[in-house]
Amino acid sequence: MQKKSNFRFELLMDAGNGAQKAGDILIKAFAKKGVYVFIEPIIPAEISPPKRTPFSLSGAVIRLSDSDITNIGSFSDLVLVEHEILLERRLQDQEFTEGCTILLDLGSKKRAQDAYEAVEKKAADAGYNVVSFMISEEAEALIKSLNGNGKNMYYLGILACLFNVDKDFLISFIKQTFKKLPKDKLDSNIQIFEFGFNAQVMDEADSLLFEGITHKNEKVLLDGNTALALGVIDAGIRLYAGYPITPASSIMHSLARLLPAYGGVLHQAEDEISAIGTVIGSYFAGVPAITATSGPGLSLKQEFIGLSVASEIPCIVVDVQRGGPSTGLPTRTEQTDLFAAAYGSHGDGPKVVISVANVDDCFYVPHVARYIAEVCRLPVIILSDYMISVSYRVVDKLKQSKLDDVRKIDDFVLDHFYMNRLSDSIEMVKENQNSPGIPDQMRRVTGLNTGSSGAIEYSADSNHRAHEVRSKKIHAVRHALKMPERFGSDSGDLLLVGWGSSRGAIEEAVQSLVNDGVDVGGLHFKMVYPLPLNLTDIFQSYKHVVTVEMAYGDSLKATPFSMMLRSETLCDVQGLICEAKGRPIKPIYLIEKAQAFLKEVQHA
Amino acid sequence: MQKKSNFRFELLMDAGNGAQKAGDILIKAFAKKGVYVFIEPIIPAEISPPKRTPFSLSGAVIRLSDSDITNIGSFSDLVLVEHEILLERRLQDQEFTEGCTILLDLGSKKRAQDAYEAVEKKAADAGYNVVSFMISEEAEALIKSLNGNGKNMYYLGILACLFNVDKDFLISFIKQTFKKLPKDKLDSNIQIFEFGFNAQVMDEADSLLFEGITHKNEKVLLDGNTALALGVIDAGIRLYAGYPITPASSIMHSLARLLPAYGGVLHQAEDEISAIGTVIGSYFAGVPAITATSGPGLSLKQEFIGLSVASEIPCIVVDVQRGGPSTGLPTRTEQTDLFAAAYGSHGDGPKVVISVANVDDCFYVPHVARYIAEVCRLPVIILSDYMISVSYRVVDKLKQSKLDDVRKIDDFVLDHFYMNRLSDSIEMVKENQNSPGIPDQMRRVTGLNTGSSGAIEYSADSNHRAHEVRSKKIHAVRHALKMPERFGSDSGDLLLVGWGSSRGAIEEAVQSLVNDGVDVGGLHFKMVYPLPLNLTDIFQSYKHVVTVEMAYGDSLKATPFSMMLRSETLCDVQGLICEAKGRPIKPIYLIEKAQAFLKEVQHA
Amino acid sequence: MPNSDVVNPVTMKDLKSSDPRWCTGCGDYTILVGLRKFMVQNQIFRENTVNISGIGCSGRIPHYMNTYGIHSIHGRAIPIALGIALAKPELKLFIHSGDGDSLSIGGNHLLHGIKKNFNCVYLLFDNQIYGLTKSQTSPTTRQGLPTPSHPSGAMIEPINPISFALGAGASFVATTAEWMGNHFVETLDAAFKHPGFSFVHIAQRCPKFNPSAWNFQDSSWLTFLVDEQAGIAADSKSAPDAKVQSYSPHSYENAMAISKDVPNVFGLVYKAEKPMYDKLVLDATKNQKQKDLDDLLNDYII
Amino acid sequence: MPNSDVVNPVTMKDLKSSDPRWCTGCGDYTILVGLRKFMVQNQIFRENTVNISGIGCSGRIPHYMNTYGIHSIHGRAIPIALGIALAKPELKLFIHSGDGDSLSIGGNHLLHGIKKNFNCVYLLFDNQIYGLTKSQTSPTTRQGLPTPSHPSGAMIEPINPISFALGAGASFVATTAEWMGNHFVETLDAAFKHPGFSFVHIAQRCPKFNPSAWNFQDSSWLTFLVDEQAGIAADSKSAPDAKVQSYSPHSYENAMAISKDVPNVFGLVYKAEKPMYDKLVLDATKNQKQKDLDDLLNDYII
Ligand SMILES: Cc1ncc(C[n+]2csc(CCOP(=O)(O)OP(=O)(O)O)c2C)c(N)n1
Ligand SMILES: Cc1ncc(C[n+]2csc(CCOP(=O)(O)OP(=O)(O)O)c2C)c(N)n1
Ligand code: SF4
Ligand code: SF4
Ligand SMILES: [Mg+2]
Ligand SMILES: [Mg+2]
Repeated sequence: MQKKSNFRFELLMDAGNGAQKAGDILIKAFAKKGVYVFIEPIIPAEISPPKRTPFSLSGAVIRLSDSDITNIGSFSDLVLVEHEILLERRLQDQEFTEGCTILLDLGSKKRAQDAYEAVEKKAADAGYNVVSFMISEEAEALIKSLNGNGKNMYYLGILACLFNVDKDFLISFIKQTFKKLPKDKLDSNIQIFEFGFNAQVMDEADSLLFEGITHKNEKVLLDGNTALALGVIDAGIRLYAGYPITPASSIMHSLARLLPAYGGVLHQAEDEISAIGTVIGSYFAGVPAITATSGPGLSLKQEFIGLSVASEIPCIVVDVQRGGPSTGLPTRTEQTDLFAAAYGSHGDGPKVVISVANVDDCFYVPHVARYIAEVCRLPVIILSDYMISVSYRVVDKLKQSKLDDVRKIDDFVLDHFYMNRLSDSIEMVKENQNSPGIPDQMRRVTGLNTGSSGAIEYSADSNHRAHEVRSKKIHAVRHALKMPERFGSDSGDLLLVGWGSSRGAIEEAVQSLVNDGVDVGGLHFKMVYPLPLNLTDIFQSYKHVVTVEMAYGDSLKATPFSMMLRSETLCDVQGLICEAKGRPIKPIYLIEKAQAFLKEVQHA
Repeated sequence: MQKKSNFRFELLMDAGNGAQKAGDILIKAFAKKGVYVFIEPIIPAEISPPKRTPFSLSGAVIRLSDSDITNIGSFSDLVLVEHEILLERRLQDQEFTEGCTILLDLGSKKRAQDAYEAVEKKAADAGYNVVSFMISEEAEALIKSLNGNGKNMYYLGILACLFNVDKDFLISFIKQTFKKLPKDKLDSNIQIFEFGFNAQVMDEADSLLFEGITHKNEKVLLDGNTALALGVIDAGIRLYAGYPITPASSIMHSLARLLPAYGGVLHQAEDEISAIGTVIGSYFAGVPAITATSGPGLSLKQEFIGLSVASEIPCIVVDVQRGGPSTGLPTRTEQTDLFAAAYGSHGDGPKVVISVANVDDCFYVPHVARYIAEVCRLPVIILSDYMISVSYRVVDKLKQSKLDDVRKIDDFVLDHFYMNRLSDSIEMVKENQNSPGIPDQMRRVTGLNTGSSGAIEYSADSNHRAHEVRSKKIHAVRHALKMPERFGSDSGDLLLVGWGSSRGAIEEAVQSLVNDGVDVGGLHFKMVYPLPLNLTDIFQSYKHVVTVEMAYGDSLKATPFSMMLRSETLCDVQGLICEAKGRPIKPIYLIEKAQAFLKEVQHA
Repeated sequence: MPNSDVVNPVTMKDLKSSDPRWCTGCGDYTILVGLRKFMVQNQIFRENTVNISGIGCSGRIPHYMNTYGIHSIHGRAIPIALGIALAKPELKLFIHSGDGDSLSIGGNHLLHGIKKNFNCVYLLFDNQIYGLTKSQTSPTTRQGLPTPSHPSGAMIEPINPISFALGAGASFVATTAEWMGNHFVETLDAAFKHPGFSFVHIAQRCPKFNPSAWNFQDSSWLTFLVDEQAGIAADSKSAPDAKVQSYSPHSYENAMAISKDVPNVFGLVYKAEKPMYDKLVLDATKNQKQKDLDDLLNDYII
Repeated sequence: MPNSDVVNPVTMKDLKSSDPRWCTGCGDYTILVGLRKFMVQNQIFRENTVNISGIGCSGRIPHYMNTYGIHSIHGRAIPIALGIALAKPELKLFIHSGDGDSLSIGGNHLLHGIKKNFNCVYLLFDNQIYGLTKSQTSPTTRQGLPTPSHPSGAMIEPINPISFALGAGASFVATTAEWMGNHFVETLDAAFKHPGFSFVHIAQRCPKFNPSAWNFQDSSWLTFLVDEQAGIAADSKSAPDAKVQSYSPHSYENAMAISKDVPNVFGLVYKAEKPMYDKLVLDATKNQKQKDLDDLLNDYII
């Protein structure tokens, strides 16, 4: 039995075979024991791709630790995989650690002898330790009786045994998960699990032990989209309008279940344009509202975002970024909607863009978005991404705000976004900002230019004034921004700057580099537009400043965030990581890149 | 009689009373005589605003010169105005020169004695020379018989006499313009004109003489949108799909008349989204196509622009910018769609953005847009603006290209846009780029990510490769770009940088400053995304670099183009003119600002 | 807060805000006045009324009504109105939209607005032309009419707004003309009283760009559909030479059949009680057992 | 260039490209095979065929047909198809679109595509659900069906695609089911032969997310509409227990009346000759006296 304090493993199966469900059950058990977990599902692009093809790769990557973890990490130490095709496919991603143990089910070897041998050789050549096994005959019989279902329970059994999880403890989670299953089916599933548990695929000596800690605080297990949906409710938003799109849809699904129970309304619109229109209508009538979408939907909403700016009707838009452009890679991650969010609507339409990095951010971002949107009366865009939206994490049970009057937003929420309270005297283009129902305050709003009375005006001065007033709202937000907390050194050779979901990787990479004696700092932004003042001062404390973005860049093309920072600070900010490969940034990759960069500039 | 070589005047009437028509007739006569003209109509925001209100201000600002003029200039030397309300309204814009002569029709004075006196006093106080007059009784009677129409002909008569235009010569233009009018009505119009001509509103001594030159070349009189429509045909584009929107609509109107006669097709779509879809469909089938719109339409097209990028189906979008955000100021000018054009679509969708500054650019931009769009297989966005679209100018008859095979585009067209020929070996994401109808080359395109075979691919490497290939297309354009010609000094104290319609004002201001011994240069871009390489070298030849943009900016907010330049060059490029007042930039204002700027930095 | 409901009856004057800026003779003036008249007759309070529009000459109405209002973007008034309906169901909503705004760019929202049958009065200002952008072909432009976008005549037969609305599943479809004052106000009245999405097609004069669209000086070409119980009375004062046809608005088949005669028939074409989306959604929330915010995270605790 | 028109007849194999990746039992497979069969029967050449789709499970069809194809963006296949039709009218166009793609986000284009009546075959894959995004309510989802976006059941009655198409002025409206092989191919055949926008509604199975939508194992619930001259024959092989009703597809009133029985009736619902926008536009150009490019600027010379 080997004691572990940090471990990553993955379970890979054909889509539809329940790998994620098995992973869920397992991590719940871990989490309950006090182990920190981070789980990233691998989801195929098709609904049910044909089995035994590379497209069918589905599964869960799970990272365990006895201290808090912020990201999925770099490499897996162990893999349990259903058949040779999935292994072959996943080997390409080069995410296995040296000496990684691969548990390979030989169930399909009969019909693919050569392919099996080829992949086994490939894995061995790469230095991995392939351990093959077969599902026991009794288990196979039970699986057959379940029409081919249940293999995931066998695998779960193997893993549970491997991690020395108490069998009955784990069975209680199986029961909880499958509580809607008829008793006989449930029993078969449990039996299969037990067969797996007892299969002795690995020697006991090789089994692993995670000693959980006893948490002081209650813990919750949440993925980003669920956290965001719960945050919407806690933030007092009472209308959600949306149109389905991967990876934003699950926000709608959660709210469809939850909102009515909290007095709110869920509206599925005919398209993304309509959805944001309904949000604006609701806000005009005085009810805080939100919509969520992904890239293509953001493009469609641009015209209405402009109306929100001009008419000073608040609105909140969540954009869960995916791989792009166009339909792109709906189930891969990227950070390339930054400009579309900040600058996408025609004309000069100042707005605020906030990004999220993790489950906590997702829960609190609706609060701060609502606060800014309502106090400044403008659109606020929240940038999440595929990776954040689907990754689960165990966190302290989140402190609720139960926000009602936005002016009374909790300090700890503002702090979380490195923000002070906004000034009470932000000027509006239009003086009267009342909602329907209030007598003697009737008013009309429009997307045309207006003066302070709200009446249409075409004069040069009123147009300029309107631009100025709107821009100054953003400046007011800017003045309220504090500098985000920094990781690592306060000055030195290199500053890694990022936003959104790169936070965990930056934090971990900086930590590790600093431990190795490298003089590096990390700065991560939640608010991405506007940026806090005095950035230049901070940048100048480092010899070099680089960004970490999941976006393409090269020597002739600055990545979006680096472009913003270059313009803002006139420092030669380069993209250190400017790759758009659809997968989250590995801390180890970041460390290597940083080291290589420093070596290069030191030699230059 | 005073000889003039440079003069600006304006005719202001209630909307619907034919001020622009009168202006058109007059400038045609001037142009025929060899005088250079530049005319900017003043168009009210409503269709037929109530007469005798400030909203009813309509008219034509006309600049005359005996050498080529590039912009409308700064101030008017003479104004002919129908009544006191319009004068009052127009005085606010502060566009009259000191000592400007104001010919004020007293026809409405009976009913507005006080208002008249007030405005006459105001004008006199401002140092203007108010000359009032009354339409003769015979003319009034004729106007009555025409149901109130024809007053513009009287004014035309006054102006023609004032400018010493030959009466019969001018009448020939009236006849040409009103050729569809019944004979008796035409005759009445001519008679009214003659009454005006003979009215002797001004002394003969005060009359003006423009001695036209005899042009060597044939000349054409064109506004920007008409030039663009003609350019579309000359560039071999054979399908236009669009949805009406001010100020882009007149491109569609021209093409609706013209395209069918040149074998093309005009399609009015149900909305802007559909219009660009039809352009993409046409291009996929092998027929070059274009759409034109304004800000709100650009926002709606963003999703399809992304499809054009990803599927590598070319498309060309014209955006005639107006005041924004949202519906904004549809009949005012602004340069604030730059970011929406370059970065508006979600994801990372590299495309090319070309701007136009004048009638010549408008005519040739479809050629170069087609060339780039087809050689690189990506979307090209053309940025014009309200000011360019409606302003008329006399230019040498444009040399036609009659473009068919884009690879054979004329050098002079590329030169016009400071561009070399593109490399012949630009890599595409997809190898097969054939059009339907070609046997054995069948292919499918998609907005999803693909490899070089065109098949959908989700792997990290293929996504990164696709981003890289698309970005490199832009780099290929970049490598083909030459530095635009510079005005004024090649190095020195200050460089004024602009794009789009600010060209004329920059050129004139730099000329004037250089004449005054100020060490300033001007650099104006047609291609705005990407920018040519080695900009930094040029910027570093000047102590200061500033931009001239019709866009709001302040100390906390860089104007869009200055932001691009800052990021690109890391030079501290500031907005010298960062105003969004809806009116074109006056050369004189630019001169003053430049002088003030230099004074300030020299004292600092 | 003054209790305006009791103290101050709504007057025509109360409903005025800024001065309209349409062309002389534009039917939009008549619609504006008709709407005010209707509000006064029904004593609908200004603060509880929202006029919502897209873009077009028609889109200017909200500016001229001293109620709450949104002059939004082209073709998108319906989604906004729905947001208001779901947020504050007690408000009275009037949506104003041109033929282009409704049936060209806004067609999808109209389909779904009609289908959702949420509570509002929808006024389609049909001048058979794009007014504000100066005379391009609209989806209801008569085939053959030369316009700047189709100089040799509009290409195809117009969309029939009535068949469209019926095909989309409308619960209330009426057609009227702004120059027939009584008929217009009565139509608004019936539309307002109908629970759901009340689709009102209005023949509207555009003397500036499409004077030939509606022959308002003659009335011999038009037929009133009347039904003693449910319909809208004929307006013999405004249209003395009109024919009158007895017609029951309760039959879908009748309605589809008569829709062929649009735009020559005026009156209530169809009316049926249908479930209303806004009510269904709000009732679902109302009937749901409400949870305590403190329990929000309980299901996720491990 | 090989003269493929003469030498190589199109075979089923020719039409295959990459392997489909739908769920087992998905009706999209049957549509794919039916489409290929129809192309082989009619010997439609691959290079002259363009399959155009939006986004959805249905949207994948173009990838699997070895013709030209565009898998475009959600709801927008029609504008693209129209561009192709105007650019190269000799091409054969098949548009593939799901119920969400067609009737939710794409409703406006569908309205205008139908109205323009340009030449194409439009296949509406109706599985009454959003397949690709995993099971949200679509505009044709049966009222009451619980979905992730409406856990307590879809709120409103579905849109009736047939009434919608008829209301929009369609010239050809048919309804079929993918599991009725012969009926399906015959319907495609009739649609293809009809000049104009041929609207084909297809009942499509989605075993993954909406297995209860279509009861394909029984056929007693369905009725074939048949007409000896113009209709599509009943498919007694695929639907042995189906009723057969004699029906003339030439009457608009009939069509509107029968549309109430959708989705239980199958066959040709309506067919009429109507002017085609693509033809009108292209003819206008053809009939216009062509000008010399050299004269382009002449009108502007001063
Ligand atoms: C997205 C967008 N596209 C186009 C326009 C330009 N536009 C304004 S109103 C209008 C159509 C007006 O016609 P209609 O809806 O019939 O209204 P009317 O003016 O006739 O009342 C158009 C195309 C716009 N404002 N926004
Ligand atoms: C603009 C945009 N919005 C949303 C989506 C997400 N999306 C993809 S397919 C689809 C609906 C699929 O349903 P349907 O059209 O019925 O096709 P099916 O999958 O059932 O064949 C949606 C909402 C998208 N790709 N683009
Ligand atoms: S253009 Fe027509 S619709 Fe618009 S205001 Fe003038 S008359 Fe009325
Ligand atoms: S989800 Fe439904 S429609 Fe999509 S592939 Fe699977 S069975 Fe077919
Ligand atoms: Mg209209
Ligand atoms: Mg579907």
